[in-house]
Amino acid sequence: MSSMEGALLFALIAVPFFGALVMVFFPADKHSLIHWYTRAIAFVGLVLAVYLFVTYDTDGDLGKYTVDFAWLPTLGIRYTLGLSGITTPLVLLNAIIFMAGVLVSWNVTHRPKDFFIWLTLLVSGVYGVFLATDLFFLFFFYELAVVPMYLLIGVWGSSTDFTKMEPAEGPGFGGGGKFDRPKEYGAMKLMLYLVAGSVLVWIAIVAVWAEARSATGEASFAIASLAAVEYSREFQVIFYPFFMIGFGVLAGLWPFHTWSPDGHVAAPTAVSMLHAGVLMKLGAFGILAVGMVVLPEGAEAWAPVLIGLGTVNVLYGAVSALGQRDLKYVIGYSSVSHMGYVLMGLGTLEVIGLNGAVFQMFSHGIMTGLFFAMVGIIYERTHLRDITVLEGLGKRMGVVGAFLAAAGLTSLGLPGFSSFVAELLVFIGTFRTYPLLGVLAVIGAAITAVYILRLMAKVFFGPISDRWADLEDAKPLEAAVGAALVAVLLLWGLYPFRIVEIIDSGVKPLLEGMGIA
Amino acid sequence: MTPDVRFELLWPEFLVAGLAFLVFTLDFFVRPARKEVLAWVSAAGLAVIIAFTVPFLLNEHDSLFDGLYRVDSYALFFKVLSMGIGIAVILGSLHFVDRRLTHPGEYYAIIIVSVLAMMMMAASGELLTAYLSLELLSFCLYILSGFALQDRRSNEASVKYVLLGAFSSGLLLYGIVLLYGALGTTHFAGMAAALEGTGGVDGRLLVGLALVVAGLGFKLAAVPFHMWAPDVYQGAPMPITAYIAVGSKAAAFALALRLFYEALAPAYDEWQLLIAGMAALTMIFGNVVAIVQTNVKRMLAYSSVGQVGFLLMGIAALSPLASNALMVHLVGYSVTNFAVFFAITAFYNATGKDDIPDFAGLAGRAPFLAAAITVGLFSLAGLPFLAGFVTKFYLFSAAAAEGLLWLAGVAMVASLISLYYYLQLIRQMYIERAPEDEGGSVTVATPGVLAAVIGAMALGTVLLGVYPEPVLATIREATAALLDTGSAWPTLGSAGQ
Amino acid sequence: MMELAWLIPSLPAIAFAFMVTLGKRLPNWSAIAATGSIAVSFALFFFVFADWLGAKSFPHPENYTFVYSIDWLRAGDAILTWGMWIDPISLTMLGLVTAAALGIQVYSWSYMAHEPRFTWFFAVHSLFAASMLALVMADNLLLLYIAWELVGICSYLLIGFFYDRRSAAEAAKKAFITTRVGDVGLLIGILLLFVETGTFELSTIFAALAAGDLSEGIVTGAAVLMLLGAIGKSAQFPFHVWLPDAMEGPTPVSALVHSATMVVAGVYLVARIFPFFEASDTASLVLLSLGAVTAMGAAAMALVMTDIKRVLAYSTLTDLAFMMLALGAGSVTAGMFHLLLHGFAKATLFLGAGSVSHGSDKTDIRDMGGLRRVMPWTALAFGIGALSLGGLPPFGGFFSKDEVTLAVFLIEEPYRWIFLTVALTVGFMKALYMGRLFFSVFLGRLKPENEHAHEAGPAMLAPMLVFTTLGAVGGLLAFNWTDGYQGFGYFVFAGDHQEAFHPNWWIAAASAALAVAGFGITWLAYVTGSLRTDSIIAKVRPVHTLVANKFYVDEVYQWGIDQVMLRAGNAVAWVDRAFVNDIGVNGPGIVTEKSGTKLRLLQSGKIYNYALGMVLGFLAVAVAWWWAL
Amino acid sequence: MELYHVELLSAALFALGVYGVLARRNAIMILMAVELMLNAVTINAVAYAAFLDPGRLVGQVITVFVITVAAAEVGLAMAIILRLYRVRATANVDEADTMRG
Amino acid sequence: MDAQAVAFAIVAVVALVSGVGVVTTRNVAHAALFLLVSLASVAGVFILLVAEFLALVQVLIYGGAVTIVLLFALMLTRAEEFSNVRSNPQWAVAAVAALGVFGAMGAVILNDRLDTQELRGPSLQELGGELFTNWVVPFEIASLVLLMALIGAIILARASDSDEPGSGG
Repeated sequence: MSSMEGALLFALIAVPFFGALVMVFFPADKHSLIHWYTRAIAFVGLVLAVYLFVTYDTDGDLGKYTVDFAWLPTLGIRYTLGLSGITTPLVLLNAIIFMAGVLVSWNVTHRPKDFFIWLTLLVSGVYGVFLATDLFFLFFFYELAVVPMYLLIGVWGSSTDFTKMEPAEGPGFGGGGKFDRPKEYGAMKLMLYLVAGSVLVWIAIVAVWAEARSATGEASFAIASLAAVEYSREFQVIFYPFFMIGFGVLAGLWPFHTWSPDGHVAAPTAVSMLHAGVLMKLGAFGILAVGMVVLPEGAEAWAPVLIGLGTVNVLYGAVSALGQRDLKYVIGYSSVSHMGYVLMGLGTLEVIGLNGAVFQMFSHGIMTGLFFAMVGIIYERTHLRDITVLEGLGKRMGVVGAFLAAAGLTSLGLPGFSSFVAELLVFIGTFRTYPLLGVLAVIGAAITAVYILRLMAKVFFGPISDRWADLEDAKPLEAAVGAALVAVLLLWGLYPFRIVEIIDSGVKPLLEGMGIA
Repeated sequence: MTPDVRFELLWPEFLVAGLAFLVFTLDFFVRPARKEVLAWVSAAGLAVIIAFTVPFLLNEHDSLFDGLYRVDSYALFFKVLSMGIGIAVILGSLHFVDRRLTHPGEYYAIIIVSVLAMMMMAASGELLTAYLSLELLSFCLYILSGFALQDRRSNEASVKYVLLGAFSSGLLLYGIVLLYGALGTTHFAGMAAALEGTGGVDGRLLVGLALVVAGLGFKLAAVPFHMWAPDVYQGAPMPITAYIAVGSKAAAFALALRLFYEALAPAYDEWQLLIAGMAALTMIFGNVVAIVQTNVKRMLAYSSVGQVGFLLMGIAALSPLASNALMVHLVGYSVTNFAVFFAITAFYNATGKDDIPDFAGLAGRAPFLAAAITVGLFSLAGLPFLAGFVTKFYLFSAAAAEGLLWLAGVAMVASLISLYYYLQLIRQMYIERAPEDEGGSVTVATPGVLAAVIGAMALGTVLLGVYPEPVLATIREATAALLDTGSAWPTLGSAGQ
Repeated sequence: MMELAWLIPSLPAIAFAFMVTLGKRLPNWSAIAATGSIAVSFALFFFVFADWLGAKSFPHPENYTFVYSIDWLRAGDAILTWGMWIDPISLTMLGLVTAAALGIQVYSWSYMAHEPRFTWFFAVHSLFAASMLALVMADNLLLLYIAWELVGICSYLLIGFFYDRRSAAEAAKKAFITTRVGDVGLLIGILLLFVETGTFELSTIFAALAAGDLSEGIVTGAAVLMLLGAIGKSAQFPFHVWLPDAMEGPTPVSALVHSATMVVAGVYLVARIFPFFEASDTASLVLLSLGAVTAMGAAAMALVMTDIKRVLAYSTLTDLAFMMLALGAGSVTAGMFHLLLHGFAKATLFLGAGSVSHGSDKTDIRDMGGLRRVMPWTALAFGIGALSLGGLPPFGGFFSKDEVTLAVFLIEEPYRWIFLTVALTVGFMKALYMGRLFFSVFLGRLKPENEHAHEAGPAMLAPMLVFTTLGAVGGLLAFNWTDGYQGFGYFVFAGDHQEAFHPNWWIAAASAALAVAGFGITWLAYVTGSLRTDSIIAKVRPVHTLVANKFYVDEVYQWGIDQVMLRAGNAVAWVDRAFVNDIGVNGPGIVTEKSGTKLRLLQSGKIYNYALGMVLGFLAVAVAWWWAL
Repeated sequence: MELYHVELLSAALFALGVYGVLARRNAIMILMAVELMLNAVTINAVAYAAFLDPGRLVGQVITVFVITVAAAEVGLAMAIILRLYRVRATANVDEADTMRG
Repeated sequence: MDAQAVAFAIVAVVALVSGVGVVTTRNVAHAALFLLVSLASVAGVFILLVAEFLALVQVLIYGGAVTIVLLFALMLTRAEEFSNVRSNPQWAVAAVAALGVFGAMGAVILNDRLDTQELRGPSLQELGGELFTNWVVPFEIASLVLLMALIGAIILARASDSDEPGSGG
């Protein structure tokens, strides 16, 4: 902890982590205290993240952003934290979504203490993954970020029972069939799937570590030193898929994506936000910051597969979203589709594509957070998420509708919102490497327009039924959250210079390290 | 015939034996209502002996009786661990004994004797001594598992345990004798030397080894020698289940590790794959069958069968790193399992139920117990901030470093499976609601002592997960001792590469 | 003043931001902010225009000027900038857009006065103006695309202004999605050019094109792909279906967005990237063909529609196709000129139509007639606009139509006569439907139920009359009036052929005659009643049905969406559940659990079975070793 | 009498014991079969001591301990089997199978 | 074939035959008696292997203690149940497995013949000295084992009032 920035990194993880531990001792019935306490934690994180983002030194030395502590020397494990151009926006993303998630969770009254403890722990895990530069700790935090999900969904989530839905009319809304999806199923599947992914990652980590140890005679889990080792091409080609698929599971890589819609649907609002908004990014981040960095040749060999699967993600997710009738499923599949752009960007192994991928992580995170926040409000007010039943809500919930529309427009790549810039960069990268897939990706964006507009037209437009006469629009707090998220989307949609500059400063050395740029 | 035997180095053993006799004797003088004094005496006695033993044997390094009995830091580590386990079990069973068992004096005394047996298993440097210690431990456990005299299941457990135990000791002894025939000695060091000397591999050696593996496998509960375990775990009184799961296993691994390290290391190539295969089979079988269990004890029994598979990796890899890993995993496993088992004991004490659905809504009825069980189960599944994460990571890395990456892969998949059934229990506790009738809404009270033990174990689980280095430093010392004596194995650390 | 050109789009944008954030608090200020900002922009346009005319040193022959450029984004080797590009084409558009936007906003003050979402209307209107202005001034394809999408979304929001009407919601959706399909092509084309040239800058791309750095395939490909975007936005066949439905929006929106300005963005885009069409005959031919098909089809549909705004919408389609024809024929001048005059005339007509439905609460022309008695000013304006668009001399529309026809006449063989025939036929049909519309609405007998209808107020009439005037006299712009200007042909041109207005008298005479004939026939049919339309329709019943059903294109699309897209969505969603999830994901879990159920049977509870297990285990080890050795 | 004769005898007895454990259902009979196995062990131990071990002692020592343990084992096992009989009125091990699966 | 071999053959056959009797008879008491015979023959083998002391121990402890404990147990329980005990259903598999065990061991024994030394046993003194010096720790452990067995047997077998056959909960 040589400098203030180092201390800030440390605090970024420690504040939510110890904050959660301290919360254990709070009286469980002091709801207001618990809410405000968690908000304070989130706010501290937000302040730190904003500070780090604003003052980030794109061409200075990164040494000042480090923490280093020998934790388990036998295996070469050190508790090291660092910040790079890639992680800076992601840390900010996490801080923003956490803050927003906590704020929209004002209505959590069922055991709020436990809820916020788990939520806060999860967030500290996410910070940890972004900041850790030691593979062990990266994995450690990765798991920490996954585990609380089970209870968060299982206890505070909601079940979907299509069999109980009113009969659908018109084409396009029978989608999904008669599938009973209790929240326990979603929670269990999500948990097992993500841990299954992390098992693959774990195998690869251990393999790389052992290989490096036998090559250099020195045990180390530091990503930098692992990356410095020259692994045989064969080894890289064998073990890169472990990283790619293992992390890819969390990123919603097709065909390992199905946990994501089910999980999102079952999860409570704040968890959906964090999960789709931040956690899925961990997967993509892992592929980038671990897989590609450590095993560059493997990454090159597998890049066509990654970008191909990413394209499948884009199209498959979008087309699947067309066939859904549950609001959250639409958004869940849209996340699958949008993560496809991230994966495509990663698969380009090209500077602009990678920039786009990272920016898309950020941008999709904010956007999907906004989505889930608004859908959560609708569900809270109507106790319905069935598109075929909801109609004309715009009359009563204009503000919610406006924010949902903003998220939807972001999602379909409307210029002015940051996703457009991100997707544009991904497209450029893809066109430079695999133009045909680029064309498919652009078409995917058009399909997105179809399902988003269908959703808007169904749910918010049209005549309103008497059933919703007393529907309440967004509360000021909720509206403020929505406005803040939209503002972020607009800010970097209209003028992305700074954030892309930061990302670029992280991507370039990464590619140089891989011997590509 | 044996000059200069430093008998004083056996003081700890003598003290423990003396403590056992003291408790036996005291039993006659303590009024039935105040039998818990015996538990306190036992626990305090063991604590005092630990306090005495550690400074007394620190840095001692000696082989008594020609290597028959070892006094080294490896043995010291397991002595302390055994006594610690003993203390935990004694305190953890205090209330259980009070409410559900007779003969408390004998109960505690037998536990102390079994602790002694465990201590000697880790210190044995010779097959027969090891066998006798093991048999002593087994005898104690046969008795203890049948200690709930009026309980059909407890009796069934002890019948199965004793008959299969006798059978397995027949196998083990035959194996020992065959090894004796093939190598001419039963001393570990001598065996290693003889193994190095022989060019070809004698058939008796292999059959003997197979029988020894079978006999030890029984003790370790490794597939396919594990079959007694679920039944005995389920039937035995709850604290004894914990004790069998933790203590007996720790001691058996202490013995097995020393045996494989000091005696059988030269034949590494012969048995590595065997042990690795057994490890894989064990972890898959244990975890897969655990999925379909409905009784908590039985589920945990299969889970601990699965855990044996992980631990066997440490033997299969056989490197200093792997030994460290095995030992640290053993420590983590002990602490974690105690946390879970004692929490379940507390639940059982209060409700008399031990089926998984009975735990519905426990988070509301007994948040502390639910939290402890959750911590323990998550640790067993290898989730971060808990002992299981670090120790598994260590263990799997060590296995991978010796070229057993495939085994590490199987182990990781097995831990994934284990997560599933652990989550089933967690789901009952946190997500399901307590049944309205049948006193489901009654809060589960945990007596102070038991709560303290559970708390300590859960805390230990967390501490080990957060900062394992101090424990590891100790373990490195202990392994170093193993390496010194196992000098017949010069190429350690590079095996398998 | 040219340095301040960036203010032109920025002012309405600021007004938009103001209204969205503070509009609810300051409702009275929103219309003022909107109109004020666009008024200032309009004023700025004159300064910029004057600057342009005065700047003798502007770099001929490239004929463009950068005014301002900032770094917008840097990633890797890509540096994306935002800048303004001022040239005659964009100046023409600037003038049209600012003028139309200002006039229509003034009109809306009164027309929209009773709408509860008045502020929202003005906000989106301002955003539309801002993005449309940015679109026409963009110096690079990316910025153009951004603005392009923004006008699209504004159009979506404005069509869906009455969002609680199901039809409006559907129309908005349809408009956005249809244009979006075209935009896919546009974006792909832009990206293709970026990959080839490494930049979005128009000047650099044109330089590369001129230098021959781009292969013919790329040029044609990029041109056709971007053309997809253009025909989407300009509602050319096969993307024309959205525009008539877009009339669900408030009438000022139809006037501004869906006739005068936004829909001509496609034409503008083609004019902007005209060098590509110059360089590629194939692309030009595609453009011509699409224009011809759309012109014929749309004109036919305009003849049979009965909703006043829908007739106007189809007439818009026809005119847009006419502009496309001109561009395809290689005459940017003609295209832009028609664009400008059509804009004025169509604004007049839409505002007139709005005034009619405002005053009479009717939209079906069969319910109208003789309205000139109650709405004389509207009738005057509408009449001049209709005559102008119908191509009757001396109104502006005649000049521009003539220019277009002339341009088509100059096409090289073998297509010359085909397209000339199309142009002349369409010219005739334009007169027909314009005559039909005007005569059946304003002339003839006033129906009793329409007697209460009233003339619009001054705020509505004033802009209408201004546009009427502009449309009527706009044809004069073709001529050389001042030193710096030298006529529209000198002002707006592409390639090297600046040209003055030089009518071909034969063509002019022919088209004038056709126009007169058209109006004459409709006079007979709708005013004197001596020509029975019913009997004509009866004679061509199948054709009429086909046309009245809009050639069943909507049905085909609907079928495609319902039966193909949504079925695909359902199918994929089902596959995702049934296969990927239930087999791929749950499968391993079920297998594991099943094997657990089977394996537990081994655990029989009987001691001798357990012992057998141990012995078998031992034997397995022994046998394995036996094999190994 | 060669060593392998004795070894074969031992192996045969051991196999018989194994068979007994595997094939019988009465707990006491299983116990007796185990005794046969232990006898096989002692025969082998004594034979190795006599034929192979230069010190000739270890095998005999083993035998002493094995016999001791065997005796103790019988005693303890009998007590437990008695208990089984008391609670279930049978000594058949396959009737004590409430715990399985 | 010398006398020693003949003697060995006899005791071996007796040991095996009675061993077969132990594992096949249906009567527990008969099995116990067969076991006694088998143990005695093993004692004979010990004598042939020059381990007279062990033979004595064998007869005394096994022949005495073990058998008596067994018969005592039989007397305690109602013997009629014990007179007709069938083998369990898996006896055929068991036979194959046992044959397998014997086969494996026999193959090893016959395959790897070990070099043997002159047949001779240690003196009783030597054995005693060894037991109480080098093997004192195991000896102590063994005594603890016995003690545990004793205590365990007392605890587990001691009848209490509620202990009727089949009364367990």
